[in-house]
Amino acid sequence: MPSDWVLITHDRLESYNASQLVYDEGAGATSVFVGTTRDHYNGKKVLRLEYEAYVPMAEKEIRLLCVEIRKRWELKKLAIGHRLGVVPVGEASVFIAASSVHRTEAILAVHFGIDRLKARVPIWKKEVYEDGSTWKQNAE
Amino acid sequence: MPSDWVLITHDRLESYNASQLVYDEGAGATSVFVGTTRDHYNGKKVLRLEYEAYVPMAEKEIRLLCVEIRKRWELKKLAIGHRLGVVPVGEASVFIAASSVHRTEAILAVHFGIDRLKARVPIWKKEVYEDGSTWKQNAE
Amino acid sequence: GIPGMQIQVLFFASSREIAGKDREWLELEEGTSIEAFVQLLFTRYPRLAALRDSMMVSVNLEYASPQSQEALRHGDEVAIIPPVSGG
Amino acid sequence: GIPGMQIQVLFFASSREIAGKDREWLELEEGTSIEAFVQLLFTRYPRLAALRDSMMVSVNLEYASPQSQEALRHGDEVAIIPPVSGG
Repeated sequence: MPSDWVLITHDRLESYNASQLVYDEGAGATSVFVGTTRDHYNGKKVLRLEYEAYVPMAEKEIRLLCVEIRKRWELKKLAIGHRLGVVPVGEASVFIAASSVHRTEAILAVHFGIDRLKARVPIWKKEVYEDGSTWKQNAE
Repeated sequence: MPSDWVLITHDRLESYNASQLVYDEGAGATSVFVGTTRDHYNGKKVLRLEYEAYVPMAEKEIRLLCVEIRKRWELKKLAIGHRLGVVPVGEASVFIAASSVHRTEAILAVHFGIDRLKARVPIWKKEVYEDGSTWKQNAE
Repeated sequence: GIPGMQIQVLFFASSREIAGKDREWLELEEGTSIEAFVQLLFTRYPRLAALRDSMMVSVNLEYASPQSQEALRHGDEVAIIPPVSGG
Repeated sequence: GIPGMQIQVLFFASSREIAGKDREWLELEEGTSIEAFVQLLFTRYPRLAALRDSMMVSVNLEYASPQSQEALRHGDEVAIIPPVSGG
């Protein structure tokens, strides 16, 4: 089983080139999803998001997710990064990247991966507005 | 209707940062697909791919594809680039990037986009092996 | 007295703000179930009960139902997991 | 004689290699259909007929069926489109 690149960090995810992390000479396809802080949530202007995690469990759940993804799709490489702490508007909070021989595997793996990560991994996001803040609940 | 970024070029696509091309403060999600030349096709070692296009029609078809994608999914920005000429192993021949408020739109738009591009846009790929070459036919 | 056991509970996100702390050690009777432990936390921090229908718990990094009858053991690390919102 | 019209045909990929050129102008009878034009090309370049069941054509950048009965017009640009393989 190839090893997967997993990182939970307080640093900027922009330091990492997600496509390069999953580069493989045998791959014809690379799929990347990046989640960023957007400027509005529910019609309110957002100043920033603040993420916290149950770090050891989040790492374990992301590793399990990698195993689950690889059971479903034949991939070359797989990388998942999540940022914690304050994430200003326009900066990335999460990315998932996968490479595969053909395109379908990488695309479906990334789609499934971000859905499962949002549903299962113990990470929480607080939305900070000009007039207060609220803990978000993933429901999309 | 926001304008889409479309490019058919003989230059390296690595000069472009696909995520940045679709950056939008209002977007919470960015999805990118990159197709690269892999080192083997049908079990044979590949030296390079050579792409040619019916350029004005390929540009027109990609523009139509952008319109079709935007009819189906609410996107912030959309970018499609395709390289022509020799593409060595490991380098990108195509990318599609989309940004949207929520993740599903960008992910499905990119998936649909690469499928349709491969099915409809008049671009052809020749696989060059050590012992000859063949024109590929998309069938995946 | 009844022999006791030490359980560490971790609070995150809204549960952390309600508890006013991110972790504490509690002494429980041997054999206390996950459900009984969660009820005890609702008594200790009444506003936590607002999470009753949406929260999960974990025991030693494994998800568990807050209604689980499974017994906790000395040294277990239990986390209160409000609805997650990563990504 | 019958009034003629000039049609430009473009060849790509395998059809370009078969024709040995990437474009040429051909003179046709007025009212020649797309299908008749394609048949003429198969006569002119017999190996092109290998693409009969897989190729498309385009007329002025619009896809058309090689079996179309639509008439070509003077100055039309017709392209032979072997199975595409972009991406």
